[in-house]
Amino acid sequence: GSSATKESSSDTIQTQSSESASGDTQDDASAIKVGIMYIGDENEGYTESHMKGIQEMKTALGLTDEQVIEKTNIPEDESAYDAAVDLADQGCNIIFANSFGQESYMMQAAEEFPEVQFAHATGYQAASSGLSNMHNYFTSIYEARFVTGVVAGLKLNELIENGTITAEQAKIGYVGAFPYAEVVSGYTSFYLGAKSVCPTATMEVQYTNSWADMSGEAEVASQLIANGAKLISQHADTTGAPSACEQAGVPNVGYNVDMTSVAPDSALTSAYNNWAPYYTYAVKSVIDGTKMDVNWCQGFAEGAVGITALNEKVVAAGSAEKVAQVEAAIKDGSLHVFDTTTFTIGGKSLEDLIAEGGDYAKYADYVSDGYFHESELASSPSFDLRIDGITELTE
Amino acid sequence: MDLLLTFIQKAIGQGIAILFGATGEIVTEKSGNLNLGIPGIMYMGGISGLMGAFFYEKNVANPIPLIGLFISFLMTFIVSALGGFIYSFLTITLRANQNVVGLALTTFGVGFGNFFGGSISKLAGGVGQISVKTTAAAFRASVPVLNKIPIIGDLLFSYGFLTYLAIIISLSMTYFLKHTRKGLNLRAVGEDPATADAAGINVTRYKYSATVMGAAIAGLGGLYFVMEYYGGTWSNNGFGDRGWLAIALVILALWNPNNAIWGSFLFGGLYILYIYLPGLTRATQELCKMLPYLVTIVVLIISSKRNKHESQPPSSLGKAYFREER
Amino acid sequence: MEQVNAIELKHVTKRFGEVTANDNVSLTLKKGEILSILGENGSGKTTLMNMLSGIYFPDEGEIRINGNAVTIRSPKDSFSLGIGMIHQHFKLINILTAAENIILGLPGEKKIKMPQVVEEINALTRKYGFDLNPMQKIYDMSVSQKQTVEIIKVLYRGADILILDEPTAVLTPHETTKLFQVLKNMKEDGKSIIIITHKLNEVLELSDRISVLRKGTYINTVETKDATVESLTEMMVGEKVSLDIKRTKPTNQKKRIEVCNINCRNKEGLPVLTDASFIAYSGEILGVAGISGSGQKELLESIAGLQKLESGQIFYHTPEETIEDLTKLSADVIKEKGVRLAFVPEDRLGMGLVGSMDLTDNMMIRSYKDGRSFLVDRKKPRKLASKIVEQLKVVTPKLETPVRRLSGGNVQKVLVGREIALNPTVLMVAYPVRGLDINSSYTIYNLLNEEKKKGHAVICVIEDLDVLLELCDRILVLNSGKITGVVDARSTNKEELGLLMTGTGEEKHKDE
Amino acid sequence: MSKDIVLLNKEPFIRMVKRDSITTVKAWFIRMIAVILALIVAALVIVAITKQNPIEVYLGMIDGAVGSKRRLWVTIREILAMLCIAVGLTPAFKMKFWNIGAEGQILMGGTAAAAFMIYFSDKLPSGILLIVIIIVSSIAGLIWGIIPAFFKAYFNTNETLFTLMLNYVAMQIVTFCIVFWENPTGSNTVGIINSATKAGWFPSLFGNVYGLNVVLVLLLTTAIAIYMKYSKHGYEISVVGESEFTAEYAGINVKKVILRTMMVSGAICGFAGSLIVSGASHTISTSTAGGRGFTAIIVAWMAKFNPIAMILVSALLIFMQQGSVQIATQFGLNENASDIITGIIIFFLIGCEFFINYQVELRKKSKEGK
Ligand SMILES: Nc1ncnc2c1ncn2[C@@H]1O[C@H](COP(=O)(O)OP(=O)(O)OP(=O)(O)O)[C@@H](O)[C@H]1O
Ligand SMILES: Nc1ncnc2c1ncn2[C@@H]1O[C@H](COP(=O)(O)OP(=O)(O)OP(=O)(O)O)[C@@H](O)[C@H]1O
Ligand SMILES: [Mg+2]
Ligand SMILES: [Mg+2]
Repeated sequence: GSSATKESSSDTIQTQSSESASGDTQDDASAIKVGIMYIGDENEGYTESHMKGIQEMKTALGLTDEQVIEKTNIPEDESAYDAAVDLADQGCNIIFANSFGQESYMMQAAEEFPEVQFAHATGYQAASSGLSNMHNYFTSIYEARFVTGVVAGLKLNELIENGTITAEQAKIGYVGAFPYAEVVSGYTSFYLGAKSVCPTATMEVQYTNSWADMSGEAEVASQLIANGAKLISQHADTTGAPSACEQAGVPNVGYNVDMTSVAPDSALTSAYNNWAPYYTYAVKSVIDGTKMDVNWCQGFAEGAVGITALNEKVVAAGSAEKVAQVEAAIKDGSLHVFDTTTFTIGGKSLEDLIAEGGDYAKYADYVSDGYFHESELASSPSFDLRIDGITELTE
Repeated sequence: MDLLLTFIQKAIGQGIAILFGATGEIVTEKSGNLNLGIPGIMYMGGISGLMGAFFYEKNVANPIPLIGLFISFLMTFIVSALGGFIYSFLTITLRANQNVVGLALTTFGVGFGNFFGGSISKLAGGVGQISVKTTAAAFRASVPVLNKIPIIGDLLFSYGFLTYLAIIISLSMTYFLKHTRKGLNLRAVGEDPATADAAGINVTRYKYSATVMGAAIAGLGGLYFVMEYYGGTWSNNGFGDRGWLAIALVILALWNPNNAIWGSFLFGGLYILYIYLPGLTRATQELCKMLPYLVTIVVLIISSKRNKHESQPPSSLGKAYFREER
Repeated sequence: MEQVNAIELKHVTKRFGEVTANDNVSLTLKKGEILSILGENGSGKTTLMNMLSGIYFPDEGEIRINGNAVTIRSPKDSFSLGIGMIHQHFKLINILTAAENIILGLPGEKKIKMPQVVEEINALTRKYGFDLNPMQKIYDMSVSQKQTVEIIKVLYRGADILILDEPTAVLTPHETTKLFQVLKNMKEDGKSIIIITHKLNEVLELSDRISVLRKGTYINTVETKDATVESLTEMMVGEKVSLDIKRTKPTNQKKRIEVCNINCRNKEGLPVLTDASFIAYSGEILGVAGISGSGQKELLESIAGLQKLESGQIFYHTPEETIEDLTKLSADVIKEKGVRLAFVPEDRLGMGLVGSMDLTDNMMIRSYKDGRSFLVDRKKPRKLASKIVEQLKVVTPKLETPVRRLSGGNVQKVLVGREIALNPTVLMVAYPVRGLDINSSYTIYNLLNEEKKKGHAVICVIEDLDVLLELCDRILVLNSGKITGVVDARSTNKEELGLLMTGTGEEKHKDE
Repeated sequence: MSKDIVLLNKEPFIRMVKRDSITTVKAWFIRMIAVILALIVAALVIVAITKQNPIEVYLGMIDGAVGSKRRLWVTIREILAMLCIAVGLTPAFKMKFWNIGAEGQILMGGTAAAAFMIYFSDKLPSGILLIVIIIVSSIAGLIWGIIPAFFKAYFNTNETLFTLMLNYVAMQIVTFCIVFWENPTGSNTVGIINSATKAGWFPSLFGNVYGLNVVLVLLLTTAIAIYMKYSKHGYEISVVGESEFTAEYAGINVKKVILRTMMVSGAICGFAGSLIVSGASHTISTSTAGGRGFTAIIVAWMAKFNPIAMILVSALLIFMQQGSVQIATQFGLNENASDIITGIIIFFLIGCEFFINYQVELRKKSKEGK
């Protein structure tokens, strides 16, 4: 294996990474080809994090530049299919795609190339597709969001303690992209984190109807602040919200990237995904010829999610300790983010509602042992319940 | 109350970028050039101002806000003027079709903005990591003392200098067009270049100056957006379709920069209204986002029914001029 | 001290592609004289003058102004040499006021001091005897007012050499007289003047000397006192031509067009025709006289179905003696009814023809709808085009040339030729010889006479009263949209027509 | 005479003289030179901003656009869509109706196509469904075209801005519809419509998925070429475009022609919507039109409305676009770089028309005696 990697490393910038990784590469690692198509490019936080993951995978498995073909800015239409089959045509053994809307096109390609593995992030149809070469993957980002929620809650507590706001005024504003499970699960976990330390916290959610509308996110943040929000968080991809918060002097929690560069005096921390574990795992499975998970979802324990460095200038005292404690609890399984005792829906517990039947019956599979088993049945988030304490401003 | 105040503030904030664009386009159109490249030029202006500030802050240990401000302002001015120059060269000297050149320039300009936006993003260490804090703070600095007055301070004095500059430029452009010889000559060029030519006006020079100047002014809209509105960062396509709205505003304003001022605030307000109207669903929000466009259409129709000589576009708008042509 | 000339052109040549518009032309304008330049359409008069005004740049030759050799690269250079040109087509900005037009492009203080400008303009108008409101917008002005603005514009710039290109083409006789008085005043004032016109009587009346161009070359210069209409025409054309209109007696007259009490308004909502009624007969030429803007255009357009009527009726009496009601029918419906109406509008390239299309496609304007086919037939129109080119001696490089490139006279021939080819029972023509040289004018008059002889009804608007009196059988006079009389052309005279045209109410109307 | 005389002895340094005519060969030669110059300038830009070897970059583009059979067909598919829209714009532009609303007309056509695919897949047999889809998408585009035409005809409303604004209105309508069609709820993605049944999809023709696209678009192009050049309607359009007064004089019902022409133009653009939705993407989103409506204006214009030239120009632009995907992958040059390069090429191509129409004359030293 090492000889192959050395050969190919001669003409590229890849030198140091291939060398460092040459230790545990399999013999046929040099024969493999990996393709990935991104919804955006390096200028967009979500895609950038995937790119980092791919880069780390390359390093870890000692792949050369030629072995990884990256396609950027692939929209969620026939171009996704074109890109996927083009990657397959070029001899890729495994092909990744990172955006929700590309899933059906991936499946179309997967059907055409049964010998190639197709893995799709955020999607949910692999299991039901009947295609053995179709896979879904995602991270347990809700865990990281819960932790950032804790940081936010502590900040609210600080504001209450120093008399800036009253306990009743502890309102969080949340800038969401679209009202589906991925976002709902995200903001709920964030809220539960905040509430776990600041019990009076409430939250308002406003949607931008876009994944990356910088101005829209900034405007929604401003509106939430004008509406009384004392802290802002987001599940959308740009720095719009933090930038508006910086101007208004409102603490905020970001997503994907460290926001301290645009909001040095107001950003607390951000939740982020680390895709390297999955990409390494998936590509290694192909190299080894082992079977890949149809659904893959991992969190803190495996290093697939995390939070960026706390902005000491802004976070409440003692945040770091509390964060360490919560992270540990999540890792060892003693803390479940969607603990059904921590929230109610219309004043009732989720278990009660399920028992009542009706619309809630479908959640029966997810709830056991006192918590909602997020991302366990499928890799993509499935928690889409609207719990008490959170108001969606968009109806 | 807070909501209303924020709404007005933000409407103005949204409006100013459009106002720069519209004022620049009015000046341009007064010379008979319909520059559909303005949306692209605004991207070019935005990114070059940001780049100027970025490299300044990156290479200097203790950046001085005013210098950063000056550099970025100058960069924007030069690069957007350059965009205007490309347009002018092609349409005035080479007499190419204005619509095609404009559209191509918009493609080029948006590509230019996003390309370099991406590049400096990379240099800065990743997405959202561009920050020209020092310079942006200078752009965002509001009027001291006065901004502390409750309500009035928020409403009138909470903006950076570009906001006031936009209004000053619009007011002085109106004055320029109405009361000065050069303004009169410019209007003549836009109405009928052959006549202006026969009157001894250097048509080419006027067309060039107005178009280049108009582009430079419009480019400031991009700078405003990047610096004052976003606080010194970049997002690809982050400027959206505001450049097109700026062109629409020209008509709404009946080619009078003074009208563009309130028009831009109206557009700004309509642009974000959906966020402030309570009780909207996602679907109705989307309908609400149509408002700026629908309002433009309605105004277009109304103004076309009122067939006043003075509210018509410059009559040579869109046509190339060649002295020896008949 | 030797007397220097105001302008000396030496061996000037100007080409446009294949066309040599001026070929080695040398010409002199003395100080303080009025020089007429004569020539057929397309003989290069305008081109020559445009080289003095900086619109064109000569390919070869030398220009001397006041004895000094100069290079004129732009109108600005021309101004600074004291040359002022009043162009064949007005160069005024419609939405600006007279004063704004006058100071256009001039240096001066950055801010315009309008009251001061107005005072200066008033001083000029008083000096030369003009009548002008400097604050009036051009779009509100009549043709003669616009021309006044043009002249003042030149004077305001301090020009002492004036060039007027066909200034009288659109003026009434009365206005022409006024203009000539002004020009004479200027000459007294020491100014040198060049005037281009096709009206030979004006030439003889006004100028000191006359220069003649033919097909781009300089022919000769004569003293006015030695010249006659015949000698000048011969110089222009290069051969003797007879300038008679052979008017025949109308025969077998029948009602053709009957107009009853029509009213209509213009775009601004002002009435342009009031209760107009008349009858046009077959086999006669009915002339329409009136100062410009009295409703001539609207009268013809109403009949042609191009003008919205407020009230009134228009009937067409067919040769088969049936009656068609044309009231409120549009042009296409009239045509579909089989009414053979031909119309040569005033605006040749803006209405009668499409400038950018070639001769063939322009022929089709009237006939493209013929036949059931979805596709057009270009064979017949092409044949027609070449027939017209041949019969009317249209000067054109080829049939595929866009008509915009043809000279005014040739454009008019193409247009009239096409309309006559419709074999119409009613032919309406507006200003058929405006801007045409004398030779082409007579060609057109003869065509009209031939139509009349064929027994068709001809209605023509002509501004030249002499021609009206010579050409027409009856003359209808319009004054401010009202028909003030229909007189017999053989028994009336210019004075009577002039009275009918102006009437007593005229001044009042103008002031409103 | 007190006036000071200005002596001007300098002849202008360069002068433009209109050419009478130019041979086709010479004209194409000039265009060729323009393309080559553009490629050289673009190469300099590439070197300046990316330090890549421009030849390799260009080879990468070629590979990306036509490097495999599949890529070739994708490129052809995109050329066809572009051509279709440019053809659709032609009648409007010939009439001097500045329809920059193709984007919206495509979106409306696409939306109609998607709606019928969604709601009628089980109600109509697939052949009929396809025909219905083509018809309704054309009608949707037609409606989007006739609205500004109506106001232009009756109120002389500026159509450039009207159509531009309608683009955004259409965009919002699409977003609005997506709220109802998205799957799963809230995700903003419609996904492949009828992926199992393929109802409403363009069927394969001659063994090629895009065979029908080729046939339909080429038929349409031919039809419009004939329509414009040889039909009475085409003649009317030219006359109205040149002068409304002449048109009225010629007995042309100008309002009718404006409405009819925009119906044709809008309908073709609407059909392009179904070409994209039913014939390629099988989904609907706000990027369904993807700026094609604007690019097509450049295509139609640069081709001077000549259908053959339109094929060439759209091929060139699409080639750049498809090639850029590859160079982004290969050289890490992001796609925006291709916008810059495309912009440069267009600038040169537009600019070179000047040298086809005019001759530049430098100052002649020999004459001018003084
Ligand atoms: N802009 C132009 N481009 C090309 N050729 C021109 C242009 N202007 C004039 N010509 C050519 O120059 C010749 C002279 O035209 P010019 O306008 O000087 O004639 P003219 O004597 O003024 O005629 P008229 O009595 O009808 O006014 C014409 O034959 C025409 O071919
Ligand atoms: N742009 C042009 N290109 C080519 N030839 C032209 C052009 N303009 C004018 N000409 C030529 O110039 C000649 C005369 O043109 P011009 O329009 O000056 O005639 P004209 O008699 O003065 O018309 P009018 O009196 O109506 O102004 C024509 O023979 C025509 O071929
Ligand atoms: Mg002339
Ligand atoms: Mg002439």
